[in-house]
Amino acid sequence: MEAVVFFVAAIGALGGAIGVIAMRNPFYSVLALIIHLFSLAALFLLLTAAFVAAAQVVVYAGAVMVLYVFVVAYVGGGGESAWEPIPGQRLLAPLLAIALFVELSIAVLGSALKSLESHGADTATGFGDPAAIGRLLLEKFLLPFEASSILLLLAAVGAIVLAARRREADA
Amino acid sequence: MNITWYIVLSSLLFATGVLGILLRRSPMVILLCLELMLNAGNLALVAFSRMVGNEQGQVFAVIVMVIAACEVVVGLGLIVAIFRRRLPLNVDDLRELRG
Amino acid sequence: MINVLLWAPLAFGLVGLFLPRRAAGPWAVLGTLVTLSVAVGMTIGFNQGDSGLQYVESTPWISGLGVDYSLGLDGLNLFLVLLTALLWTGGVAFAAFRDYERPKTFFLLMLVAETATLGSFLAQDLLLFVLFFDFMLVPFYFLFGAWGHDRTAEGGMTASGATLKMIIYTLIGSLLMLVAAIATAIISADGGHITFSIQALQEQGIGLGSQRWIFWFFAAAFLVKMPAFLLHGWMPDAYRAAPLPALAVFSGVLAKVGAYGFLRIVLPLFPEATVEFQEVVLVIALASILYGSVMAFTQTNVRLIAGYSSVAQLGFITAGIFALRADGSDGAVLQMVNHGLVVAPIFIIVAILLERTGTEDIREMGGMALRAPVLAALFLIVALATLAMPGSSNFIGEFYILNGLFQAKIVFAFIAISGVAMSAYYALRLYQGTMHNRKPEGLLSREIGWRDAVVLVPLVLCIVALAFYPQLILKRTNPSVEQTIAKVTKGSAPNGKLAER
Amino acid sequence: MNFNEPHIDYAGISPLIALTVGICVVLLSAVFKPFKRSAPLLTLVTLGATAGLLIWRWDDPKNLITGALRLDDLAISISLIAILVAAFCVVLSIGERATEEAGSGEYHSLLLGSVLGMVLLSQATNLVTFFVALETLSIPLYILCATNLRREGSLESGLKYLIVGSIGSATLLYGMAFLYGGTGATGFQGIAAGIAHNGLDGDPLILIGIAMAAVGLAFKTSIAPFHQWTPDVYQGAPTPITSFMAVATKAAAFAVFLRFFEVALGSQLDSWQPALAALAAISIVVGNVGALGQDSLKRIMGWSGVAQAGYMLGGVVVASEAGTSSLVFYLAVYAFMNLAAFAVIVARERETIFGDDIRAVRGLGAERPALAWPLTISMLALAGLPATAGFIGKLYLIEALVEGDYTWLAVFIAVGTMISLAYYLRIVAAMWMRPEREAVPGGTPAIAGASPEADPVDPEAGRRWYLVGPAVLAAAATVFFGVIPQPLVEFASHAGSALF
Amino acid sequence: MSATAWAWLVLLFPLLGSIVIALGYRALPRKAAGMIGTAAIGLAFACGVAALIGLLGEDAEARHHASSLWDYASVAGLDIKLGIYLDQLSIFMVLVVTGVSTLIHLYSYGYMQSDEGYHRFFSYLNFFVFSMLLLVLAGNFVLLIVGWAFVGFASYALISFWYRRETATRAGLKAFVINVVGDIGLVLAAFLIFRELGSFDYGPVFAKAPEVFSVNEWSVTAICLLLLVGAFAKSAQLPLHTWLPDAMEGPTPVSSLIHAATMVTAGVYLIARTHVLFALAPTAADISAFIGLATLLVAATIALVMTDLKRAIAYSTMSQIGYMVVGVSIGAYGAGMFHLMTHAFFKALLFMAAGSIIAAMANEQNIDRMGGFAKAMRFTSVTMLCGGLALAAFPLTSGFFSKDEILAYAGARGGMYLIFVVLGYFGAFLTAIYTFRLIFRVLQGEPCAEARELIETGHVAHEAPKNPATGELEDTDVGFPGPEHHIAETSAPMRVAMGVLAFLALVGGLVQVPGVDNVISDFLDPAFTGPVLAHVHPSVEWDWIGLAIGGVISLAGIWVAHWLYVANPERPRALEARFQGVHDFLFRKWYFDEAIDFLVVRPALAIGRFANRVFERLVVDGLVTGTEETVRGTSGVIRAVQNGFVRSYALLLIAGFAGLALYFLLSSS
Repeated sequence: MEAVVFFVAAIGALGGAIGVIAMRNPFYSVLALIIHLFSLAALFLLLTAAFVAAAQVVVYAGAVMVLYVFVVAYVGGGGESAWEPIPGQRLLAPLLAIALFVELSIAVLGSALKSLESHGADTATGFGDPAAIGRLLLEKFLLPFEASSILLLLAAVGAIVLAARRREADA
Repeated sequence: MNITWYIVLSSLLFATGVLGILLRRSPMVILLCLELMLNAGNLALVAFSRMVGNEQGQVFAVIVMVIAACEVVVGLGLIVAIFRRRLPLNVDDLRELRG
Repeated sequence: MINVLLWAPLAFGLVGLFLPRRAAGPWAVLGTLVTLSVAVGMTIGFNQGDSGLQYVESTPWISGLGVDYSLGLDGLNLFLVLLTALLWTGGVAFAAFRDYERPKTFFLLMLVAETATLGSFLAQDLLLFVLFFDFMLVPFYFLFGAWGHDRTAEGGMTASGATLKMIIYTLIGSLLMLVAAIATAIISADGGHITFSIQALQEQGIGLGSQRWIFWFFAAAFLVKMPAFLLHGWMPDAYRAAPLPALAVFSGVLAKVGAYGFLRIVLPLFPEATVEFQEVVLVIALASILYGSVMAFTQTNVRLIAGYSSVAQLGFITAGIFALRADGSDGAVLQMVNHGLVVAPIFIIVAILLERTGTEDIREMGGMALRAPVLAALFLIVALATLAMPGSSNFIGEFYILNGLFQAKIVFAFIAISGVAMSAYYALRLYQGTMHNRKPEGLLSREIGWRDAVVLVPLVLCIVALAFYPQLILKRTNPSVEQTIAKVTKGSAPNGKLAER
Repeated sequence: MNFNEPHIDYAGISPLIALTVGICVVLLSAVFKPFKRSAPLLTLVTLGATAGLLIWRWDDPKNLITGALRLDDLAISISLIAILVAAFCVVLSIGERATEEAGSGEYHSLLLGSVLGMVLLSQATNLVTFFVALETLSIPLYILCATNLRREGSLESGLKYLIVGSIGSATLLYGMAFLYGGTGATGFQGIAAGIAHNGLDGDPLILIGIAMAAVGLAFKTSIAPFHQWTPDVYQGAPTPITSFMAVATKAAAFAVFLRFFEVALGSQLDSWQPALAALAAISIVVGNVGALGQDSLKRIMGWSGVAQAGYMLGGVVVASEAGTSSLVFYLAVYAFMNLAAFAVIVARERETIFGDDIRAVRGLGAERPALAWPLTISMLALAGLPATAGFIGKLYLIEALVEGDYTWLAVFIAVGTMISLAYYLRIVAAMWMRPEREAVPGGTPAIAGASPEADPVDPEAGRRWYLVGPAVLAAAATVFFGVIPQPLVEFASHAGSALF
Repeated sequence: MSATAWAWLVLLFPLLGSIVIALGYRALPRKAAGMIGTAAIGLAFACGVAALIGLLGEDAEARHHASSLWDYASVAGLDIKLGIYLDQLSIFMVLVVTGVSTLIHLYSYGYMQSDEGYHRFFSYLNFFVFSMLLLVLAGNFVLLIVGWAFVGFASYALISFWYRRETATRAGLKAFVINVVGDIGLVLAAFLIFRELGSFDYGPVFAKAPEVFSVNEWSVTAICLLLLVGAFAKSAQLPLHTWLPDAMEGPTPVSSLIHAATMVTAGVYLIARTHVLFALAPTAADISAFIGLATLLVAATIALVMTDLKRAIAYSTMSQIGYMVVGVSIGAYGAGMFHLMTHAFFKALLFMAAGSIIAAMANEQNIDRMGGFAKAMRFTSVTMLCGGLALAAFPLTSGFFSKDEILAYAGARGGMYLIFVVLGYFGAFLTAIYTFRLIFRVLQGEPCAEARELIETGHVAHEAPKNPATGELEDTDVGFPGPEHHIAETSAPMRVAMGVLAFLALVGGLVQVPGVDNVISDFLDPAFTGPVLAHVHPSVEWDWIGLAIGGVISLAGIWVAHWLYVANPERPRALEARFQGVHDFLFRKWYFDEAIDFLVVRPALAIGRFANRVFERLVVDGLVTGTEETVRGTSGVIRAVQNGFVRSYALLLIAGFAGLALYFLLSSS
């Protein structure tokens, strides 16, 4: 059962990812990403990370993607030409991607770490539920938590700086 | 399913994201690919946190989401600004700085 | 005392910035004169019997890195310091009588250069030496580049191009030397407290294995500075670009720092390597002698004749040092002073001729002696000293060098001495080409004015005085030299057949 | 449910609080009309306060907030450098086009945000903080680079920086994930312990993690071959931002580089030391060679930045107290050298039609000595000539390298320096000497000048106190610490002793 | 006052004279300069006499003193003092030098009257005398070398005295460089001596030499050969003689003083001075003797055909020095020095006469254009005849006794040394011929234009002066030939000088007549103690037989000359036509110049040109440009990679990462 879900979700995630890079039109890419995100959420659930899964769905698939859609709609997602101006890019990019994948896999498979082969440590109930995450955020990771909130603020400011319509900006 | 599967999957996603960045020219799609890479990272984090049996990884993932959101916001802001300057939305055409 | 000597020029230079343009020159002359008088004072107060350092000044500078601010005088550097002070007085005075654009900066740089040069002679801390050694270049970089002559017309380089070439060339060595110096300190400290004090390093010493590469890193720096054969690529362009007063001191003193470095640092610190590479360096030295001489008598540009002759002279000096005998090194030190004393006047005379003839090509000069007998006489004396006329102090210098070489490595001596014959040819050719033969049409030949005389005559007088009493230098130099050589030969000096008899 | 709140040492985090408050205040100042003009002042006050608080914490190292941060002398010294540079940047930004474009309040608050990121980064002792801080440092910079919205170059640089930078951080993140997976810990100490406990010495999982972390940091410190963004971004960004980025980012990134590699990964020394050494060597060559024949001063600074980063990486490679101290020393010196140069570049940019083209400084020696001398000194210092702090810095680094048996890298530094003379002195020559080859009179003005989005020329810029002042100040410092390095050495050796 | 004190004074006066005249070149009037110059040398001569008296006061063995003023350069075992060594030999030389010099100064006082460079001339001349005296009085080898080089310089300065004559300056340079070669020989000899004997000082060296060296040991032979290089360069012996003829570019008094009477005989003095070493190296001594012999023959043959008056005399000088070298090299020290003295008298005289005639000819030196001066210039021709007779060893003249004494000694040594006797006499025969060839062709025959003018108007021709060598107009700024020419007939000082010398040339030989008296040898012999080459003393009978033969040969020579040049002036041309080859060979001076030019000068210049044009460009600059190019190339590549495409930046970044990861994987255990 678990395996089935995993493979379905995995295919979904991978398919979504490939969709993102394959689609000519950015709008479809966004949609593909949404599929990808939902599949990931499923995987998170498999990994007993309920809160993360929820956040994934709400924050990402919800808020962020909506933003995307708006922007794409605003700037109009024209497809891009098939012509590749950089010599060798077409050839090297896939090779590198594969090399990367192989290296990472070797690292994982070649590792002496036993627990990689396990289904993971056996965990108490409530592992990864909001309470646990919340406690960690307010105790161990208080500072990163605060810092990231400031970061959000700064990002918002930045977005305004960059995107805000200025009187003399465009005539 | 043991953890290795998740990790291999995540590295596959990571590679895909990289491939996308190297091949696509629309800044928006490139941003999406960055998302892919970060998500691959998240998947790895969560999988590992399951493996080692503490939630630190999950918390990390949550915070990464926040950061990813920030990057998206800024990136989209830039795209809008570029659009406003009536510059082409194609990273290949933005190469005034070189040499 | 020694601090005054070192910093006086710089101080005067900085103050000079705040004076009116016209005062800059005289003020600078005053500065050099003060320095000179201090130097003379110290020479008088110098205890000649003593082989060790005198007027020692030593305080920690960068304690974290084991670098000290330590200065001192001994037989090796005493007269080089005096020479520096003297030549700078001459060069600056000569410049002060002419008007250079941006005079304040010009004289500031000249005085900075003097401090730097004095520093490299006085430094008794390896790193301090390296620092001054590199720093010497900076003022000359500006002097040559900003006040120099572009030679694009006659197919040469621009001033800035030539000076860039020079500084890169010379810094190759210097930077490697920096690494080598640090390596020396660390290796000899061997985990313990790091010190760069040359004296301390001499006692500790380092293994032959590391000595080998360190030796060459130092040698590179010194040989480029001289310059030695194959490393002289920067010299022709730089010499043609340089403004003559600056060139006079540059060629008169800076080249010697290299040779001095061998005596002060390489021999005592890396004795085994020195012995091991003696022949190699000697070969380079001989190559410099022969090549420099040959080039000198094919050149027609007066600057280059002087330049290549310096290459040959420095070859002699190097050979003398690497004879690894007291007499050879005595001669080398003496010859450093002598060569400085002759080459600076030559360039000043070249400047004077340039003002009269508007050319630096001896084929376009001649016949000056008639209307300018004094100039001719002075030039004659200088020329004869240059070719090491017996009876001149230069002869004694070369005699000691060659004797040392002869007793140590007889074959090298026979080859080296052929350079003497060639020097006779090109030096006299230089003199005749300018002073004798038919005077080209429309060439103005005028006696030198009192201004130039004031600069030139004292220098020539020094040459003459030394000719009568070279012992003055030898006596004070010898003890320190003997000590240095003893470090290399470990006391068992390779004497002639006499020893066996 | 039980919640035991973490103990918070408010004294320890007071600098952070000061910065955060500062950010908000500066942001608000933009809202209220009467305070519109006061943003720079407020920023300087904030920076001053933070610096003060940091100095107050000098020399009593302690962990803060459940091991998220460690406030030791390394962190403080690096933070101080960053703050110093930020302050200069604020002053140089006066009258900068970008500030109006972005709005003074926003501009400065973003700057402060970046500084906050740096301060955090220099103290970070666990992966999460590390990552958050890194992003807090970067994201504002992405924006600031683009703030000169009218200029295509500015936007381009922003986008490039964002894209490549994000790749860098994504890679870093992935590496972190691996390390976390291998050790089950996020704290640096924990990681070190985990490696030992799980017996993962030289395990591929860990090593790949290290590799990815190295890539991320090498990117931030613009080490070749992860350097390519550097020249472009430096050239495109508003010059004050470039000056800030050039030094502060490097400083913070190197701080965490040291802390992460020495503390968390110290046990894997044998595997990462040679790799980093190789990277250092590559950067030295690439940076110095790349800078040759460039005409844009900012580009030259960018390339030279790559080379300098190579030198500094040496301090990390040897993984010793001396190495750390020398690195900190060099960073401090590097700050002064760069600021002097950039101040002059800013002035000429506004003064001439040539923008940051080398023609902008031609004949400066006669025209504006007050600008020519600082630039000259800074160039000589960057070239490592004696009597400048640059020489002492190199000396310090080389000494550390030789001590750590990396003499060959020291030789590399020597050779690199030699090449660098060719372009540093080219600038000096342009100021003081007759031009190498006569350029087309007037000629086609440089990118910055010609394009319609040209900034207005301010013929008096070369006399403005807020441009000349910083230049002279920085140059003076460069010379001062070249002659009397002792205090700075003390400062650096304190920082060095923090880790070992 | 002690003898050495006088000796120091001998040195002092000329030096002072030189300096005073030089510094006073504006203040002093001409006459004053000339007087000071002459007086200085006169005083030196007086002091020399005083020193001699001082020496005679002591017994023969004790007549040598060393005295030094201060340490010149003595550290690290090199004992170089500023010291002199006074003994019979040096005082003898001092007297000859100062004596002749005084007269020549007197002559110059008149001869150079009209020269612009009058002060310069006397300053140089005094400096030369000082140097020569330093040479002969030097107390160690270093000081000897100093004097050696000084005379070389003085000769250079005086040869190129009219320094706007290219020919003159070139000749001067040539002379100087060849002399430097000689100096180098001496320097190397000194090094070798120091290596073997550990000293440069005459005293220790000559004392130690016999103990240290065994006869004909390689080292001592090497020393002697090196010394010979110096000696021959200075004394114009083969093959280092080519500078001497060219040296005739200088004013005639110079030729007479430096290139006849004094400097060129320094080599002879050197051999005599280092007789101890030569005694230990007989082989070297013989080599030297044979070279001397060769020189005397070669030079004599060339002198037969020279048409330039001064050059002809110059070659005769070479040949006469050949005799001296033979003398001192076979052990006839007394005889050698004796000939040195007499030669100084008559050769100086000949040059003075020649100078007077050349002046009359307005600087023309070609004897083909001369003739008939016997009537035109009585005094000159008489004195010239005296000199000629002495040179031709006409019986009872000075040359007659001195030359034959050398040959007699050679005969007495017998064996292979008989060659010297035979060829020596043959040389004497040639000498007689060329001497009287000159005399006849200059004094006898059809009076040339100038001569006739003299006879008729009694004054000398003045035309625009030309350089006899090139024929180009002189640059009269430099002076000579000045507005008027001075000949003996019109100038008292010249007449005095020439008169005295003529007297000495005739009767000077009587101081040493076999069986009658033996002043010179008796005085000198104690100086030649220690090891000697041969213990022989020609008996008085053999001496007289030799003299007889010599007389006959000399007369024969004169007769031949008369038969050739007076009896029938067409004969010489006929002979030339007959032996064209031989004549050219001789006229081209045996092609020595050409050979040296081909063997030494051209190669050197070729190397120089190669170094300059090829090596400097390709190798030295190539080193720079090569590296420069490679660096530039790399820079080009890097900038090409920096192509502005953000995606290719990403590519490189990823590639770098992949590489790094690969390294780590490989390094993982």
